[in-house]
Amino acid sequence: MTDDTMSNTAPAEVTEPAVASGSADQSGMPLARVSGKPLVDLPKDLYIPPDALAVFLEAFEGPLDLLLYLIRRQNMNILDIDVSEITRQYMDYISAVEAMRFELAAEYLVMAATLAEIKSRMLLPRQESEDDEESDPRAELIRRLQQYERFKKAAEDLEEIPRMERDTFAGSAALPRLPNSQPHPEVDLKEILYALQGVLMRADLFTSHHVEREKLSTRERMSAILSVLSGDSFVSFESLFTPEEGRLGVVVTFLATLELIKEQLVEIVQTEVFGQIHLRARAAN
Amino acid sequence: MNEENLRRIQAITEAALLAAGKPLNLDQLRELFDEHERPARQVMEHVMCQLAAACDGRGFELKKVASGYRLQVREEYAPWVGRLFEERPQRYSRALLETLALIAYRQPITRGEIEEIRGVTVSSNIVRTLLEREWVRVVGHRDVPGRPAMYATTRQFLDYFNLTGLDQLPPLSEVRDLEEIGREIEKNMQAEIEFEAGGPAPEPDDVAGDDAGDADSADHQTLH
Amino acid sequence: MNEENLRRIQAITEAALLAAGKPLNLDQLRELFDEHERPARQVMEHVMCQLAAACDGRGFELKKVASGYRLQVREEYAPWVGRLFEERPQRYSRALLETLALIAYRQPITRGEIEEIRGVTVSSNIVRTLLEREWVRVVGHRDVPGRPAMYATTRQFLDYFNLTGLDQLPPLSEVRDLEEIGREIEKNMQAEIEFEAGGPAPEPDDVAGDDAGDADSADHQTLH
Repeated sequence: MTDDTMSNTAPAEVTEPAVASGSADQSGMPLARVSGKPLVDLPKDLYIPPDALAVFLEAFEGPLDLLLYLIRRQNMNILDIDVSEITRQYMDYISAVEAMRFELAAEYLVMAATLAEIKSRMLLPRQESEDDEESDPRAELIRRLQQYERFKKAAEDLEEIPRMERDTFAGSAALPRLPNSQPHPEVDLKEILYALQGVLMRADLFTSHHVEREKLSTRERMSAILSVLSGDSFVSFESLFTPEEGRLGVVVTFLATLELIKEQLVEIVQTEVFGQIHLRARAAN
Repeated sequence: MNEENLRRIQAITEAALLAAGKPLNLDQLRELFDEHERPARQVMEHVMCQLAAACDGRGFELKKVASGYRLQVREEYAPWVGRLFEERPQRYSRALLETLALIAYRQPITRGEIEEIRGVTVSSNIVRTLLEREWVRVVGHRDVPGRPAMYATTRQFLDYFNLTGLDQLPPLSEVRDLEEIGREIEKNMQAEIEFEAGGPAPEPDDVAGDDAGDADSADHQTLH
Repeated sequence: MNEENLRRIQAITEAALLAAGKPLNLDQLRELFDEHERPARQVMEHVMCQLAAACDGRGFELKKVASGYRLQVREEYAPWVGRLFEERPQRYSRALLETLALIAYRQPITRGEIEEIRGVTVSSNIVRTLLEREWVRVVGHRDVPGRPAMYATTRQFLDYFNLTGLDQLPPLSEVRDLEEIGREIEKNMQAEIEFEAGGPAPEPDDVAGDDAGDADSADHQTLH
């Protein structure tokens, strides 16, 4: 992006001061113009210092930009280009650049050819009968120049819009200590089942274990009993039962207790025959 | 909602905008409140007005941009604040700005279409820079051979340039209708002939006359 | 130094502190001014007092810290401001879900037993996460060497999954036929991944809801 700094200064340095486009209105123009004999002074032939040429070319965003510059410098209206004069000046630049053996973008050469063609067609005698809009060979060039110029202007407008880090800065303040409130992930029960299925498939649990629905509530009760027994002390066997649960609940608790004893998770103590049975967690010792 | 409550919402809003350091929209701001205390949109809009007023005479202002509201340094203080930063603010080349302008005003647009209007190749660097800055993005592919990417500007582009929408971009200058140009040229020619023949000269105004039938005036107006 | 001048220095100071995003000391602040307009240290100190007072009742306050002054969001607003930084909750890993499933179905169960069935180590993170979430708890220790903790699910686990008891979990024999569920979950995950990969675009429309034009909109419509 070296060309941006040059773009603003180079044309003025290299040539006589460019006429601002704003002043290039019709007031200074003759009331009429004769082809080949405009009634305004032609600018003196361009002189470009050789070492400035590269800079000069970089200052332009292509052939349309160069053409616009030439037109503005001539005080011409885009709609009324003197093609021969513009073509002559354009060719001067191109040949100067080529003589210096600077690399020239292909687009510049294409434009040179286009200008030459328009110029030659302008020289041909006009055929009055043909439809007018199509017959002016300059029309397409004028359309492109106008189109390019409006976006060139739009780019200049864009440059003027106040923007961040140049005309303003986002305001931010330091943060106080913030509460640590990392939300928990959501889990669907199905995901757990799916995960379990994966485990079971791998472990081949389907064949080696028979886990029944009843068994599951037994295991839940085992956990419940274990948490009751989490202390160091003995708990009476009866206190584990909740009569309100009914017969089924009592059976489940009983099965759970048996399973806990079998798995040696609890120890069971009875000090006398038919006396109180006490349990406590083995691990609690 | 009583005064005290409004003041509290305003302070929380200011705190949140300064904590975020980037624009937040009304709903993002409302989301900060628990459901039972969440201000209605109208209340929030009122609070934003109050907050904007409360920034009068301070170093910053409340600015509405595309993504929401932002507290930012007042432009008039940028010369001093800018000295905080060693690096000069980045300048963008004309090539980049012209490309960006074409994407902004003509979106969605392909690289080929940009090149056609600018008359030169658009370098890959420029496109990459614009994409990296997240000012433009690819919004699709034109259904022509090669299926070239179509570019459009982003919300970040508007935020960066302090705009709330594309309609805030400066209007494009007018382009004269080609048919009109043709007629004018014809008229000029006619006048020249008459001039040579000693006839009356046309009014200069005719040449640059206002064009009601502007082909491109459609987007000229919509950009206002 | 007159009042107006002081106010200007105060505004510039405030602007600079908000733009800097880090503490600035008095000399750094004074450096922002050209030599001929640079306030004396005492003036600057006075300005800081004024600025601190001007932050009364607002969302932020002036704090003096080791390296200078900074503007900071008031702590009382932290509960609201903190929500800005809440991250989207992550998903739990497959390993965690498998561990949870085994604890649910095989409780009370030790870590070693889970590892035996899963065939891989259970990381401490997983166990900690499940304990922190209060979905599992230690119900005792198995009386084997090392006295490993035995895990069981909790009431909160049942509540979260809307179960009244573990017996409401599908029996293992049915878990076998979960292909349908599996496909469904895969599909959901895929959709989520795509949503997350969608980039910044899928911000809710309400961002531009209160604006005239939507920056991100690809077509010319928004220009109208």
